Amino acid sequence: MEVKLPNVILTKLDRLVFDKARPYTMWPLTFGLACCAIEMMATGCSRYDAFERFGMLFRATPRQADLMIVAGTITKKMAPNVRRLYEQMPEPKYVIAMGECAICGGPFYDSYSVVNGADEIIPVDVYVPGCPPRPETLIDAIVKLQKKIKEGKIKR
Amino acid sequence: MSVGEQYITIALFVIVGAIFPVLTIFVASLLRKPRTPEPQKYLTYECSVLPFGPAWVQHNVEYYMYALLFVIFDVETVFLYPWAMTYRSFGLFATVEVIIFIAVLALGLAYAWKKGALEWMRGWR
Amino acid sequence: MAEEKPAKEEKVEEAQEVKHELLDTLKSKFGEKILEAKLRRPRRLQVRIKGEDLYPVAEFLKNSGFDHLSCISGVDYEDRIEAVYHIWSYPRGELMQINAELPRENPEIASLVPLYRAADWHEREAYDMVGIIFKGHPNLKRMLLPESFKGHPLRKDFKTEPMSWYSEGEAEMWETQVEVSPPEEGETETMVLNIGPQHPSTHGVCRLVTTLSGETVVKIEPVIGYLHRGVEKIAEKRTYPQFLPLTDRMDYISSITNNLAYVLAVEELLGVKVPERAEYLRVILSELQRIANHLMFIAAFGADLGAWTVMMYGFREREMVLDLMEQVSGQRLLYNFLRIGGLKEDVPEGWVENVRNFLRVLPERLADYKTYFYNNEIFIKRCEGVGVLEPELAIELGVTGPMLRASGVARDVRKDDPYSIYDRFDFEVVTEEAGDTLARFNVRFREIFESLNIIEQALNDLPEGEVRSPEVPKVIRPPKGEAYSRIESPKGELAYYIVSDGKSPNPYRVKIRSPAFCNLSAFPHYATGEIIPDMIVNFASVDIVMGEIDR
Amino acid sequence: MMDSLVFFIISAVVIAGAVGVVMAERIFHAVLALALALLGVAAVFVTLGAEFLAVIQVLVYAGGVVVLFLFATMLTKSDLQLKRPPRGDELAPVSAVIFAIVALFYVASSGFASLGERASVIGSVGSVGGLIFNPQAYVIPFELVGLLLLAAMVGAIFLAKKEAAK
Amino acid sequence: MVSVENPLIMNIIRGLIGVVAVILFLSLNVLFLTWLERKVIARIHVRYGPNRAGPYGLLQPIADMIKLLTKEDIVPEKADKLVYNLAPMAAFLFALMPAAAVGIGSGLIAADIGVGVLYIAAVSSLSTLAILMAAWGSNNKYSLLGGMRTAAQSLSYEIPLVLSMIGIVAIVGSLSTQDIVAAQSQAWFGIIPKWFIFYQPLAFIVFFAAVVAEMGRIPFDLPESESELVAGFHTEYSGMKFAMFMFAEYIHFVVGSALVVTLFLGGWHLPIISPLVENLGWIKYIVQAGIFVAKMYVIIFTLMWVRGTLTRTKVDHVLSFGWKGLLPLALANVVITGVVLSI
Amino acid sequence: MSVTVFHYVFLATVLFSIGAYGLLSSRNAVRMLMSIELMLNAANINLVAFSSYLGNLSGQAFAAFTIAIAAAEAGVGMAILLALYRNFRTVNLREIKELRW
Amino acid sequence: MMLKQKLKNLSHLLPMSVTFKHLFKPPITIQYPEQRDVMKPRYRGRQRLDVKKCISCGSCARACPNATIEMKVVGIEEKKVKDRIIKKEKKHPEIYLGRCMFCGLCVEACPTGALTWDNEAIELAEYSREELFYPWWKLAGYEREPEQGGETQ
Ligand code: SF4
Ligand code: SF4
Ligand code: SF4
Repeated sequence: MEVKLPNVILTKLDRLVFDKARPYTMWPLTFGLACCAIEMMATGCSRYDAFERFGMLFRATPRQADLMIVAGTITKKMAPNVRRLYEQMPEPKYVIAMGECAICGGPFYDSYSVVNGADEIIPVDVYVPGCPPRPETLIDAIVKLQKKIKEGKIKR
Repeated sequence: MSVGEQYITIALFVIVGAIFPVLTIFVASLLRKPRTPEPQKYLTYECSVLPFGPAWVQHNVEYYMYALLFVIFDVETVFLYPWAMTYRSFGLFATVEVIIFIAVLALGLAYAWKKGALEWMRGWR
Repeated sequence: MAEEKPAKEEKVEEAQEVKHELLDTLKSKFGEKILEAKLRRPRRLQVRIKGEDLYPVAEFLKNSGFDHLSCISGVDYEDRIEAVYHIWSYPRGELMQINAELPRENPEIASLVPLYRAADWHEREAYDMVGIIFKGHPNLKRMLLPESFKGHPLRKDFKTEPMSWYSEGEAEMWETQVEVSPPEEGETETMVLNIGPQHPSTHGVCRLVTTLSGETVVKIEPVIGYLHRGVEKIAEKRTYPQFLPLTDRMDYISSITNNLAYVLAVEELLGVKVPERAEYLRVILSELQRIANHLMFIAAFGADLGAWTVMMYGFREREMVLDLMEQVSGQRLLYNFLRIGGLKEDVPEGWVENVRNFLRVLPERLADYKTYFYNNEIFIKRCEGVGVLEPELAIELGVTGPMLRASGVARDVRKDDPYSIYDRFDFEVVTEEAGDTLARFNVRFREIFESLNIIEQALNDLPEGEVRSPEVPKVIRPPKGEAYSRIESPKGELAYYIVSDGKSPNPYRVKIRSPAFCNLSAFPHYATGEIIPDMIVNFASVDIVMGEIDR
Repeated sequence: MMDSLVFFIISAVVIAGAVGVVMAERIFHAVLALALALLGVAAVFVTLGAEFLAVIQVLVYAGGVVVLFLFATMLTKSDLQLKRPPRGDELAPVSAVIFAIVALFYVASSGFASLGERASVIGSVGSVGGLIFNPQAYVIPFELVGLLLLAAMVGAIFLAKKEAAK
Repeated sequence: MVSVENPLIMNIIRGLIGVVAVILFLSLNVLFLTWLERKVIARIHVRYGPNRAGPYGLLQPIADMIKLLTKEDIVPEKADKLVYNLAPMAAFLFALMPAAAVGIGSGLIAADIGVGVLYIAAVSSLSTLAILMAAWGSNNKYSLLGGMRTAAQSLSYEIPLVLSMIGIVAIVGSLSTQDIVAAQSQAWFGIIPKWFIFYQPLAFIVFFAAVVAEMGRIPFDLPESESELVAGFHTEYSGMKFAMFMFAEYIHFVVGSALVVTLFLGGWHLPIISPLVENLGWIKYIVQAGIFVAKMYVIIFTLMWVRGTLTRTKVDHVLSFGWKGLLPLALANVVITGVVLSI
Repeated sequence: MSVTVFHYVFLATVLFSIGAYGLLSSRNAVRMLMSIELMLNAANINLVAFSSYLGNLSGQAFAAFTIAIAAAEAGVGMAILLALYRNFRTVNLREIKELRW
Repeated sequence: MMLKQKLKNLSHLLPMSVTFKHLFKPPITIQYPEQRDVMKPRYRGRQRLDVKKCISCGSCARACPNATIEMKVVGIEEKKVKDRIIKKEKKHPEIYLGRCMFCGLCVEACPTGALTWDNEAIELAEYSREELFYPWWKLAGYEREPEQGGETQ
């Protein structure tokens, strides 16, 4: 099955159809690193219900996930694993860097064991400041990511 | 309708049921853009660490026990259905016959029970 | 206790005079070997010895009732290294601090693992962080950092590179591989199953390397350090108030208690008295935090059991607590609300009413939980008799908090070693006999009601007044000394050991004794022999938080 | 015409499956090939009007015995030990081939073809059951099968459970 | 109708119509179910559930489909490629096949074969094969452990499932689902329906439990015990192949509920209403299908509700419940039914 | 050309031969057992074919018994295999032979 | 005994009643982008700077544990203190929100109350790291950087 449609058509299809559907089914990976993960869970729970409302289902395996919410501190020990998880996700895939740790190391920016930002190891689409970001802020990031996808701005 | 005609439908089910997923997966493969190859993408997933040790290893015999019991009781049910369809013609005789049959196999079940073949392995070794 | 030490300086001198029979026996028994022995404050004893004398002293102490090894810390005093042992005695209700001095070049000391099994992980950590070599330790390997890491971060001469970019070469260094021993001949073959770091039920980035025979777990090896953020090192670069927000990020599910432990330690160093109102509010806040933590535990426990509904309900109830917290502090999770010498500010108007309202609503909601859990046969069956932890073993392994109480040991720092104003309240130490997963669940569930009870009492007595002590200087530079503050965090005994050198506005050394660390270290000892699903619920019942374990 | 076409397709499937059993490099593939062959045989039964047999062929063989084989393959790691079918002993396959040729010649020369058209008996559940439960027919074999199953169960449990006991 | 002389061609055309109708019916239901399930569970959680894609989030399943269709398909390099790729197809095929013999109205059935329910049992037992293939083919520890468990579970519940149907077969004297439903058309006093749930309550309990276990839903959702084994046997599957598994799972869900309705809840019969529409031509079929689907959704809703409530059981409990609980019950039911019927 | 019993017998013979080949050539015990299953199936095809063409259902009844017995045989065979594997860590019969006999 | 057992078994259905009850409760969800919770007055959304009150003391920068705040020189200020004119650099804090942990120490340290919390700011997510940098004029609520010419004499 090595037949491939020409890229032009695919890109068109992407713009016309798929990028309309994808924003509503970004399944995030069940993946929490630190404190931000707790807020991420809170965001998913009844009070905000951010994920289900937007059609997002948590999947435990990267193979079935589209969105990686880097929620927490990436330590250097964890960094190769984060990278691996990211690579194991099938494309198209998106990344939200949640919390200042994921943006730039946060309160631990001068530590010997913390990676200064998720974008040092994986490409990030949306940055959400906060320590931890409020659920609203995370939802805002999701909305902004949806917008980015809808506008076809995700390169890669 | 005769038997054969109905089985044609079944055959069609098999054919369509086999073709349908192939087709969709094929269509899906058409719709995929060529992607950036990433070195670790095709690694076996192992909770994000590098995979280690073989996955195809021996498991406990419990599973085999269940498969075995399944086969035996499967055979049993296979003989019970004819009974359910024909007990009318043979009446009590067939029923007694079947009850003996069930009893014999229930004996087997009891044996398996007692031997702990139905028990999940608790405590190692 | 905070309000007992208005004049700390004199008190220390007095304390040296005070006769304490245990210290006397120690002195007479070991003579010259005891460099110094004193009673720092009630329930705090301290002896100073040379490193080589540690084992006999510890053995003697163990025989005289010091049964709970609370913490082992290493402190690098540029001219020497000290291994500091904090041993609590459950029967005597006293804490012994042993400062064992070691030469800096070759910091070798006898391992205490034969005496206290709890010492295992503490010693590994001290080896990893400070480089103290514990002779006779069964498995002295690095635990938070990878084996190939160079240097010991908490040595004073360890240079942290300023924000090194992540490079591929480094990736290899940080990639830890657990060696898997080949299966022994003749035995049933084993398979190594790796649970975590990215796994829905490890509650963070903990990794359990389990060796399975069939589906039975024969060996568990927790691999931690995936969230090691080097907080103890960062502490040395921050001033005392600046470090406060970082303590929030240790046990991020119950950050108030972390704040509390830290400020208690600094206040002990400073010798300041906290205003009454602040003390009451601290108690109210930490009990609210306990409720939030336990609700979170219930939620996560439900999720591990596959009941997402429980998770949703748990979080819904927890939101009520978060709302209260947000009203006072302005944040939902990491509050940074306590201050050295009091609170950041007074609670807003109407907050007390809100709390009372909460006290009324929560029990109604919890009634649903009761119906839900205790009539749910599947739930009961999954938890009953799973992961039984014997009380003796629990004490030996340094388990604290609800885990310990679930094994039938009625020990609670709030009662045994009251801090803040906990001695003024009347509450029950919740215990269960069974020691299994269900018991641990029950203890936490019932503790919610105890906490409600304490809050109610505190609200009734809540005095008016200041919330921040005027004694605290603007630049906090405590006198030379050490402080060890133990509190009962929702997860168990939480302690901050702070050393001040008397000169700088930064702490000289901060060591955090986190309850989850010790509880997790006990986990492999009692969880083997179960099948995977049992192990998962059992693990969930430990209630760990990686931020606190890896620091 | 249609009949023979169907027959040949099904035969091809059965034989392909059978060849797969013998030739597949991995035992796991061989087991899957066996499943294919067995399902094909079930289809053969259908063409012969043996409805009941076809269904028990699927239920017992494809659903049960094959799973048993799969489990056994996994449990004994036999897949990892033998990758290719061995070619060591040439005598055995040669004799099998010789047997095949002889048998086929015999079949070809026999007069089975003279049986002509298929009688229109339907091996439905009821009709086969009518035979099994008929007091005049196969009652004794039926009960014997029950006993045999019991014996098999006991024996197999005894054999397989030994390990767990020790 | 087009008059084609050759009966064979007619048969094939009729069969094709049946296949297409069944696939359509299943697809629609599956799509709707994925939405409904999320909504119902969400309401139990006192939240909204999907409501962004389309009105009330109704387009959610479509969006999901499109996304999965365009997802990259990763085949791990260590996988046994052949088996790995065949498994999702096999899963779909074996899930689809039982649907051939389940009707939603008198005559509204794809293939009314003589071995009816036995055929359903036989074919659905093949799903175990697909699961084992996926588990083995992925060459992943979680998949393997999950697959073994799933296989053991569906094997264990297959037996009680098949046994519990014997009572009904004995009463009806036919294996065809059409005949079984027809046998439940009467009613006492015109109101209380003569459904087999009242004749065979024991069998109903056994069958219901077994069918839930076969579907792999909470409380028996070991196949997807994500808190233990990540995603069970389909851990390594992505994109469309994963979608196949999900599709198969939901087909099981639909067919399982349909079976419960057919066997125990009177199929498309409802007292009072059914007799009224008996002679109304095509309206009859619509009403029958409507009744059937409505009953099916009652079952489906119950299962969702259960899923929203209960916790997951443990593998050993599941298995011992099957062998020590349901199997003896089912055997007892057979014996009791036999004795009662033949006396 | 219509399908006669000859076709079925021919198919059965081929199947039986393949089974025999597998049984004789294989060293892996699992494969040997599978070959035996193939041979039994060949026999069943014959039974059913004759029963069908002769219009006598006895053949089918016996085929049903055969299937039952084959299942039992597979179960016991696998159990023996597992026992062998436990002792010798292999299911290669030749290796086992070398090891013990 | 039998009856009791049966009743006990029935109690296993109680959890079902709990969930059934909830099925008919109105959802508690706040549908965020459309609906919005009332923000708590003390909520620490993001810092806000009152330029008029800021006395360029730098206390905020010193208090920050993360070294998040930089003082940007925006001009020279002349002050008359006892008939002498003191020239002083006018500095305003600039905050890199990507590293701010919203601990509030800066606001607490500000002696004049120039730095306060904006409790309505929650839409903070951005597409790039750079956009998270809040120069003083952004903190002060200006659209863009004001001309500096007017301020220096
Ligand atoms: S950004 Fe803050 S809350 Fe989030 S992980 Fe980092 S420290 Fe924790
Ligand atoms: S809130 Fe805290 S981290 Fe942020 S700028 Fe102010 S002091 Fe710095
Ligand atoms: S904002 Fe406040 S603390 Fe910062 S420089 Fe201005 S006046 Fe000083």
